[in-house]
Amino acid sequence: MNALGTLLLFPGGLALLLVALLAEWISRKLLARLQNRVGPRWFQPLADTVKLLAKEEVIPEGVHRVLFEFLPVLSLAAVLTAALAVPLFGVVPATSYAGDLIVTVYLLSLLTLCTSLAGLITDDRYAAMGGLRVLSQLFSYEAPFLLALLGPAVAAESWQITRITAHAGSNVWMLFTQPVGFVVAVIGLMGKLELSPFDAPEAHTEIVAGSLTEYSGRGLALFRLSRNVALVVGLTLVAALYLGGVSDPLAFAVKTLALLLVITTVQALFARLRIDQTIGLWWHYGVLLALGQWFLILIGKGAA
Amino acid sequence: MRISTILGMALQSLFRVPATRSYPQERTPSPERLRGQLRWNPEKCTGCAVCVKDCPAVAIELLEVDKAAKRFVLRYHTDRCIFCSQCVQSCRFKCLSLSNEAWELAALDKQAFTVDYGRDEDIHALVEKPASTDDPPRL
Amino acid sequence: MTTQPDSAATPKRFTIPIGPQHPALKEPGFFEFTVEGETVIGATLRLGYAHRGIEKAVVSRTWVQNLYLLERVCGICSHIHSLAYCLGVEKLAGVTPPPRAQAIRVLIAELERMHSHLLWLGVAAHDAGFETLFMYSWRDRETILDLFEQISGNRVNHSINTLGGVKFDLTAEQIVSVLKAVELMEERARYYLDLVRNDPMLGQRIRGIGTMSAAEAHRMGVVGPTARASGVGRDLRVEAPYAAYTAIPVVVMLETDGDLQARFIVRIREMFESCRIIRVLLDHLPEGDLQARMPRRIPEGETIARVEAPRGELFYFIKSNGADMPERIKLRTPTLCNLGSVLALCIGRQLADIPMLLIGTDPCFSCNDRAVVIHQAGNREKWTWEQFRRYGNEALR
Amino acid sequence: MTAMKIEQAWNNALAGVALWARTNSPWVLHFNTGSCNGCDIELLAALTPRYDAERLGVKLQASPRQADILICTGPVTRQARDRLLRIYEQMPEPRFVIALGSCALSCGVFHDCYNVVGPLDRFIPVDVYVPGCPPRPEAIIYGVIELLKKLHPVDVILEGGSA
Repeated sequence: MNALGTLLLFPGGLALLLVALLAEWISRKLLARLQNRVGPRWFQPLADTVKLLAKEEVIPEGVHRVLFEFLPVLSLAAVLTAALAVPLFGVVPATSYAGDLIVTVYLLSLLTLCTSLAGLITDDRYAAMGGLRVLSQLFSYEAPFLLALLGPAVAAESWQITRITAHAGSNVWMLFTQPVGFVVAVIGLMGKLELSPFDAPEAHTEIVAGSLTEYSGRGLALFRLSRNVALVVGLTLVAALYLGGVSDPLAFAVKTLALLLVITTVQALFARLRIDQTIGLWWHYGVLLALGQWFLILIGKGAA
Repeated sequence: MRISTILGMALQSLFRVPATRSYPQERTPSPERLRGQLRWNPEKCTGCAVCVKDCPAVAIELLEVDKAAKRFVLRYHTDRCIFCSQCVQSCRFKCLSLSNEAWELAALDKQAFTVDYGRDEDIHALVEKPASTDDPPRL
Repeated sequence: MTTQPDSAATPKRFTIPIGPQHPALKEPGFFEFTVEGETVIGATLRLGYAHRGIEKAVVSRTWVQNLYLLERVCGICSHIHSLAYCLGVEKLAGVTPPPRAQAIRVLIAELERMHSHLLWLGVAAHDAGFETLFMYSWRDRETILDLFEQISGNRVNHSINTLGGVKFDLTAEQIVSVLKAVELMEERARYYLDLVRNDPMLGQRIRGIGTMSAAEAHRMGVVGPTARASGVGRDLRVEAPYAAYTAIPVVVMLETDGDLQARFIVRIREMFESCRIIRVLLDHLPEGDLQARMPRRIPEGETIARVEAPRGELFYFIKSNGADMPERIKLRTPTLCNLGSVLALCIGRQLADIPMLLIGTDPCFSCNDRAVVIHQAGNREKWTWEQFRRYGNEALR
Repeated sequence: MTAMKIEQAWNNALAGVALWARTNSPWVLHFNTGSCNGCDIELLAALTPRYDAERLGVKLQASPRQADILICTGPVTRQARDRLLRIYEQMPEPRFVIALGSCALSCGVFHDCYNVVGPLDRFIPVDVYVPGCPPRPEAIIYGVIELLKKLHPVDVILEGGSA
């Protein structure tokens, strides 16, 4: 019963979904305020989601029906599963096993793959173009993001999130010991979630709504939800690894929120990068920086 | 080189009151010259119909009740009107004006847009003539 | 996945339609770009979605009614269209509008230029995915729209022109608020100029993109700020001054880089010039009447009127046969001259650059969608660049 | 019997929630059927800081599939008609249409133009008409609120939105 509660209510399931919606609202509201306007009301993401759920789902012609309906569900399931191993709200995660860091990162990537596939299975050209862009972006940010998360893992000499956070909690914040890794991780997370300025895969002015162009109603709601959940999971992960562990839930919530605010502010400040510029940025700087950091940590380890 | 040139302005905005006017909770008074819905004063109208001739959108019809007594009804089609104020310019007797208050004109039904101006008894005399909802008459 | 019929040979080739309903275009144009991966290798344009048949309609409306019809050729440059028409008709009728009217016309034209450039800056930023800049420039644009609403009573289609003069006078209060707005605009323009020159991320999207040399600009016959960004100093306010411009010399803003960034800079620098013109105008605002008497029938004859719209040269040909309706009005709008350059420039560029290139010329489809016959026995006719250019040239002759 | 009652109550509650969500999240698709730009820029201006329609939940969508409200500007031209119908068909139910500006209402100044085939409501059902040439952004917001009132007559949720 207790396990079921953990999965369905807190910290997984319902609470996570609500916090995900809250995160979207905070992000949109802050963005609006940075743009000198009022912004949405607090229940806006909830209303959007419920409305989409209640809306007619159009299944376009020439699309694999089962896949079309299954992909959004799969992506939500993937990010919810990813949440299991992450110390959400500073609570001890539901599961913990050796190597769960890698599994979590790849479960988050499953969302991206589903998004891409969702674009590629439809007949729509914008969606196909969006799907291709999602894939190319996936290939570009995946490596540096993982490398950036591996920094703390190496420092803690473990692949298990709980162990790394424990290590992070008992040492100096890794934000200070591995600043490059932190920056790469934050930007990698933004790339992963296709947040501006890395939103070329869904650039409205070029390819309409990217790979989700053909989605209406339920499918769109689920994709949006899973992206919000992925945002919360990713923020939790980065905050836990880089901002000094999860010892105090309240302090941890504040740290996560601060990270969300930073990410949102970055979104407001830049023009969108072209897809080739995104990829160039990653492979030119992201990977090299992350690798350099990694070597430094190894050398530091060896010296100690 | 700066990373972002807009950062300062964005942070300033964050701590400033938003530029938003929260219509409909608060209504800012509309400017004096705002060109809203047309108003007609039947007292001075001579029925010269220059307004009808000059209207570029065929939004005005001048219906005769009794021509000799200079009794007219002005049928105004808000949905056709382009609020250009040419009729106001053309009217030599200053019978026409554009209200600066009536600009919230949205309606669920097009019927609401046909307005008859004039003395009540004149409008009653015209009741049997239904308002046309067709396209503007051909020129 | 839609590919071209011979997809076996070129499996990666797509055609990407942009328009007629597309977020990059607020108007229904229709472009078809053939892309290989992300690179554009071909482009076709189809106009006509907003074609309403205005040139045909003007001949069955009176001179007065046409004023409002032509004002609505384009909502963004509404004043300049009616100004060109008024100048032409007044020339035909041999009527000179009073000096105060001429000054007010120029004042509104310059305010409109600023509002148009700010609007364009916002739309360009929006297309570059720079929402914050879009929001700021549109917020600042409201200042000018407020002025329009105060002076004329409408934010977009001001209808301030009438045949023989202007309809609305400036009160002392309004002059003060115009001057205040001008001050604000100058400050904001300085900020935006710094921004488009120095913002690194925006720079990546606009620097060196869509470069057009002066020779190319000549060859393609581009006009307005697009030409001036390539170092071609075409500006009718200088070449053929009209209304109050005869008394106020205008400085042409020139940039030589010819890329998108230069087009940004030219437009923002023009805002300073507009501010200066407005100050000079208001310092020497003549007193007197607003309207000269106009006959209802315009004497027989034909004339041309050329004005500098925010987007470039706007051309009107007006022919009267002495009746109360024109016999023929032909208009050529700046967008038509500029659109051809987009099709030429986009070949070999990234798909992501296309909306930017397109917006770089400040296109306005409602202006130029008026000449193309589209449906011919079920076949869609598409114009090649050559045909397009020929059409533009024919209109000039 | 009670089971049926409970089911009915449940369904009513669900419908209520859906209605609440719908009135609070009007996503908008804009299509220009031949307008002069005036209404288009005013519609866009309604989303910018001065008017900020996002405080009512209005969001401009790019894909017809994701929109609830189709806002059309301009008289319907011959070429745009087919596109208009196609876009309307592409929108999922429930969908609503707002005709914006005098041209969309009655062709306005473009009546009798040979390439204009008629006002919007000749081709698709229109829920709200917003006259004006162009309507002010506030008048556009008023039109959207009229539509929301039609959907949810009791009280349209307009609290918040100021802070």
